Amino acid sequence: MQAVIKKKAIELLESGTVNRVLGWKAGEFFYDLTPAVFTTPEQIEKDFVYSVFSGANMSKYLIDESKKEGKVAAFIKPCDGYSFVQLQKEHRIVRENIYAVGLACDGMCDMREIREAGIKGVTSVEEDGETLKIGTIYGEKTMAKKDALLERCVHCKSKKVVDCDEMIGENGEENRDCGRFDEVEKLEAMSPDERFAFWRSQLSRCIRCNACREVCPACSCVKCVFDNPNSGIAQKAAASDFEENNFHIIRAFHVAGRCTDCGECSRVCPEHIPLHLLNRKFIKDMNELYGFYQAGADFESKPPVMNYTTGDAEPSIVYARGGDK
Amino acid sequence: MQVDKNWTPTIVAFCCNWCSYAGADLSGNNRLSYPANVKIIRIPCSCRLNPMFILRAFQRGADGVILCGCHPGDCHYTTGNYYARRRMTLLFSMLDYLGIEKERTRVEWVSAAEGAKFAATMNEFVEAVTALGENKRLEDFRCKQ
Amino acid sequence: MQRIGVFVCWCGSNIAATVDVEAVADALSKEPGVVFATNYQYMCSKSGQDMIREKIKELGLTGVVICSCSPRMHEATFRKTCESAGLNPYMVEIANIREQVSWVHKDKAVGTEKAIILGRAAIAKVQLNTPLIAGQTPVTKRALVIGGGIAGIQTALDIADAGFPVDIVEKNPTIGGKMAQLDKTFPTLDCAACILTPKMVDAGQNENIRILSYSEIEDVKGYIGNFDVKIRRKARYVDEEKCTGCGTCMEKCPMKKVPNEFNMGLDNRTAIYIPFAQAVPKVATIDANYCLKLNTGKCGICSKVCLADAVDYEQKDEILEEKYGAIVVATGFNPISLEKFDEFAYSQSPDVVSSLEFERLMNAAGPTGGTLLRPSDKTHPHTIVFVQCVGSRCDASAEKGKEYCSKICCMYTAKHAMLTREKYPDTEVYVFYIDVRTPGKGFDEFYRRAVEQYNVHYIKGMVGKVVPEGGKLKVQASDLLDNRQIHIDADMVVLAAAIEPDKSARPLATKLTASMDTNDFFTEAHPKLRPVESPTAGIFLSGTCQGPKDIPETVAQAGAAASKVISLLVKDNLVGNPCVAKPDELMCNGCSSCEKVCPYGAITYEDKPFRGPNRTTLIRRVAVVNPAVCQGCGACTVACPSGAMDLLGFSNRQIMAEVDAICK
Amino acid sequence: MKKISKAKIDELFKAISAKETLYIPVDDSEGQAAFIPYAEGLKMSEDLNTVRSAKDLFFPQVESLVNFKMDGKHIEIIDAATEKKPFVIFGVRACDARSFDILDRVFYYAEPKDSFYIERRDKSTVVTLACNAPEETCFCGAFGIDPAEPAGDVSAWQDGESFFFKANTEKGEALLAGLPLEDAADDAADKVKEDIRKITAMLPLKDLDLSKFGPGKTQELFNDPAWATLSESCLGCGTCTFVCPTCQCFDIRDFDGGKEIRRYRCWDSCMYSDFTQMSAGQPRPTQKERFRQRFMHKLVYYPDMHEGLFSCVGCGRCLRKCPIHMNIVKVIKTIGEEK
Repeated sequence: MQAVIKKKAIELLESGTVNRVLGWKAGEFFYDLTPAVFTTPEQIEKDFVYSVFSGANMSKYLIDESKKEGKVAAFIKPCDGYSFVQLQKEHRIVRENIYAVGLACDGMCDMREIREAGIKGVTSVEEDGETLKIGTIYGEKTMAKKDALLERCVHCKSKKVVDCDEMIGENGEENRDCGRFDEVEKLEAMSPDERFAFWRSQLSRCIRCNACREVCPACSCVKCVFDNPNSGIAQKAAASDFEENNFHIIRAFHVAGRCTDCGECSRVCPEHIPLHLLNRKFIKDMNELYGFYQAGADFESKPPVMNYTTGDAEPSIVYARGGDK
Repeated sequence: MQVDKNWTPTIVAFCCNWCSYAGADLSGNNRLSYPANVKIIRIPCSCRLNPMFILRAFQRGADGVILCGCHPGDCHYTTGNYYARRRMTLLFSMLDYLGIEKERTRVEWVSAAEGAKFAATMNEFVEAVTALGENKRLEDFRCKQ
Repeated sequence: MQRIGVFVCWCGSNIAATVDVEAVADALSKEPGVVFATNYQYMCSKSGQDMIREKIKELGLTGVVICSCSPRMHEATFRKTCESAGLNPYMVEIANIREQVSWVHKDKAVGTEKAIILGRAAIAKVQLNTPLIAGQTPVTKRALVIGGGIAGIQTALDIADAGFPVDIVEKNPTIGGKMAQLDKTFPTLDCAACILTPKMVDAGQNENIRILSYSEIEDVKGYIGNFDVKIRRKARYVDEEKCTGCGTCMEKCPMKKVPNEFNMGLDNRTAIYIPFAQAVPKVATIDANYCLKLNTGKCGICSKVCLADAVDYEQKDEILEEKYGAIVVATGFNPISLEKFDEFAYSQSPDVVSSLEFERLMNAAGPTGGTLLRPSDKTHPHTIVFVQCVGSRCDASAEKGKEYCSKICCMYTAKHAMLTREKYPDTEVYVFYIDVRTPGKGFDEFYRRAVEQYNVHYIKGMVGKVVPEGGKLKVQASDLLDNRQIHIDADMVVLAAAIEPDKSARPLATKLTASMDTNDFFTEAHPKLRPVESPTAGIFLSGTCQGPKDIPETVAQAGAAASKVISLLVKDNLVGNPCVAKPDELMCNGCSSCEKVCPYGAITYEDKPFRGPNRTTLIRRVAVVNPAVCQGCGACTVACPSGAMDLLGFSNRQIMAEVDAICK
Repeated sequence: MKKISKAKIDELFKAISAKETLYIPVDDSEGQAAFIPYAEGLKMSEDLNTVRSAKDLFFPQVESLVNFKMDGKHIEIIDAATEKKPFVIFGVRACDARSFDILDRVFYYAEPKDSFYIERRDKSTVVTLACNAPEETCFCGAFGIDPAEPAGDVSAWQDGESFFFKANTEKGEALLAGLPLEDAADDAADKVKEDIRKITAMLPLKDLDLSKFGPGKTQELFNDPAWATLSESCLGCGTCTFVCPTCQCFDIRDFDGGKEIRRYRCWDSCMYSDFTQMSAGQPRPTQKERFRQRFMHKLVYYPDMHEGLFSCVGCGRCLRKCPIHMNIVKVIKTIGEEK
């Protein structure tokens, strides 16, 4: 796959279709790839990497990249693709300045899963079929790829690239039975006290580093309300339990209906808080109450929070849903 | 849960200007009483209610927050309460998901003609929140020690 | 920091009896920013207002808090007061300590404490108020009247008389409405047609009035002074310009079995028809549901016999787009369907009729030419039972009927009874009533005449059951005064059906964004002080669409609505509501979330240059709100993820300040 | 040197916590290690490092400085400082131990002195723990830190059976004196140290070249074009600064609780767009300037002011936690590249 993508990237540059390529740049240890803009075939030959660690959703970079001189090539995985379309719907990226190459994807790996499996001091990772061969300073280890997948890939909701100029690999299909709401359902089945305890134990670890927000393609505000001193709710640290809750509730609410469930928030959280479970709760509720909706799946639909029907459920439906009293 | 007998909850009621605020006025006109813990904030329309305001009220020590608006279909701005309805449904569900007692939040549609309903709703809501006791899960305790 | 003055009103004893006004003023005087606090007997009185003005000037107040009655009552008053003292009117906030405190809390300590808290909330809000200046928009000097009954006609005539053009949109082929179907009118017994038809003719001939009959409102956009209305002109398959109303087509039309709605279905009409002789416009209409030509393609007789060549089977609905400055709703009423009242055998016997049907049976232009005959066998009825309150004044818990009093039934039943006895003295007339309500000029005298002069049998009690049996209607009833059961063998039973708003009113209200009550009557802006205005600016109410009324009341209200419209249309410009949405361009993402929820289409976007970092220029898409179109609902403010969109007068920070003040 | 068998470590913890609050690294439900007060039943984390560094215990993320009580138009000022109790931190790694030196120079010795920080430092006893299993992200060696010989009031080592302790300061002596420890030979931990050094010799980042950085390099490095390309990927979140043991910037904010206002300080990040924002605007208008500031401060400005001491300790937290894997090693390698 990497070879094909590199060839395509070089071809696009050399043909003058684009003057830049947005891709993943090699780091120190195979896994620590950094999004980067490549401008020459030499750079691509040398540093461009596409591997099981190319998980970062690149669509947010296109907000700035698409406003620069000339055209940029972007490689869009299915989950990135939803954000890519959603950002277009929100007029945040200039589509004409992008050459989008869709990538078929069968899952990306998470270094955290490998470390949590007890594999330390990793210096190299090689994909060998369904197995990862992992070189460490303490000797070579192996791990099944499926055990090292990112959470969002374990519950992959779609292998379909919604919008691209060409595909590498076969475009796939949506999978609505991906089990991505299982965790939400487990929480819903708990008692309110258990849920409260669960979320306190999670959110109390929040250090308000804003990684979730900065990586989120839906959180692309010019200035976040939490940074805007005039908003009345600006805060720089979660200075109380309330502020921890407040930040995450409001953030989830602000992206509700626009969140494509790309899972980046949970991937990047340094404290490993399962933030995607907040977004998924909104998605699940909206699906159940207002009909299935996938943000970024099309160019026309209105997000459920910006829409209504006269026969919508009353808020009192909440009293009858979700867990016991 | 142990409830202090002298304790009364703080209730913030957001009322849309056109129906529910007028409904509250009517309940005053008709001398229909409801507990004084209920403090009304006038907003132009139920769709003006930002979830931020509800959380803010809980942060500052409110024990219950209720939104009153025109009945669906009667919004002065045609569609405002439809949006409010979706937003509040989702927000309440999220608060419940976080383990916040769902009985602390409520939406009622009260028309300008429903003074009696306004008073009855408030009586009932205050009773429900009193039974729950103090809001401890969303309050900001920084200045309460 | 603002310099705030606090004025606590006693409202006589309305507030002062249950709120310690002095304690409230004292407590509020200690709030940061408050430089003056006082209490006074009537803040809204001239001397109260003078005091406010004086203090503004003397102390250089930048904000004013009035603790008084509801802002819905006197906010405008106090804003004007402050404005006249040179303070921006939007620097005034009202703490509602009457409706929300003194009238609902009996305990003085409790009330006083709450009043102080509400005062603090108002002070906290004023701290963040900014002077607002209302924008101005031009007024389209033309009115639209929806509904062509007596209410619509009268309103249109009055507006036209003041020199403004008016369009009447009537869904039926002719104007005239319910009044055209009536025989005589109470309490004077003058003939309805004699007083109505001249007005219809006036309307038809008035050069300022255009009658758009057989038309309906398709869509309404815009706002006071600037409504854009789409009117569907339904195809009547007859060219209005050419038709002379000669009636030849009606004579020749082979389809003669169409129930005649003008006569309440008591007889038939043809498929091409003019509803009644005095119809305005007097133009034929083809009923597409029955016309043979339109349904089968065969016939075409009317076209052949029409000398004016007016028939056009190809006619299509047309959409007319017009601009108006004001809209008057005059959609009127209908009697309720009596299907659910089968205890009165309405659907079992043709001799059980509604009052409006009875009205047609008595009418000289009616199906029987004015001779009272039983619909079943066309014989003279000798015993007639009138039942009042059928479907009116029902329990809220009842499955059928209305809670309200339909207001007109007592009087028209007295009229029917009297006319029957006058014309047919051999007829026994019984009226079953719960109460007889006659509060109107000459009403009680009229009713007493029916009882005393005409010997109508008024019986207090309800009819329990009517059973058709052997050509008679067996009426079982109770006499509550004598406390006994009564059985009457009647020839006819007349049901005084409750009246309800026309079915077209509810969808119309949605299009107009005008509010309605639970009974589908339009809500007035204030039940006492603004009875002919809808809360939606620029929408006015005329006639029974607002509540049950008799003819003189309807005409009076029609005139009142017209005068409101006129006083709007004489203005060249309207001063808008400055409490509108305002985006902070620096924060705006241009994501279109706000646009998606705006019910008025007030938000557009433009690409604007901004100063970027390091002397660069960035072009950004940002939201622009048209303040003349925005009505200030605030839907956009919540949809906006970046908080760029805020609402002037009800800003995020103002509302949060109120929340803080209440919860502290 | 003292020792205790590993099986008895709980006894040791109990003994310490009986006298003072004891902080040890513990895994939470998600396997994230953090220093928390010891309580019976808690197990020490086996992770190399906590997610957040040990600096939290001296320089917490949020701390009240002063309170204002409001009564109408009157304001009363209340000192928010409360007397701190003595405490022990157990299991601090060599890198974090060095970070205390770096923070001390800012909060402890330099004017104005930070009384909150000083009190905590004075009342703490730091027990370090040598790193038996350094990871690929470790590069403390580049800053002259030896994970086999950690500093602190007490240094500790572990092998399969025992923990070994050596007091380095009077505070350390005092701590060890009262504990149920056995005596051990002075060279008892030498085997452990040797093993550790064998591993550190294999670490991929051991040869990180810092020669391009240090005092006086501002002119040379400030306008390096690589800052633009490196910062391009930076999202502008504060993860690196908040997990960093040496980042020391804070902001001061007020919380208005209605009747009382709390003035508190909280960590700030130079990566944020509103960091040190002034009425005239942001002195570092784009992410390039902010990004450059962070690394120049660690590698040039701080050494400029503190005798060449780098304010990075090579703990590797930012290498693991950066959402897009941009980090100080990549900066050192790219900017430090021979041109």
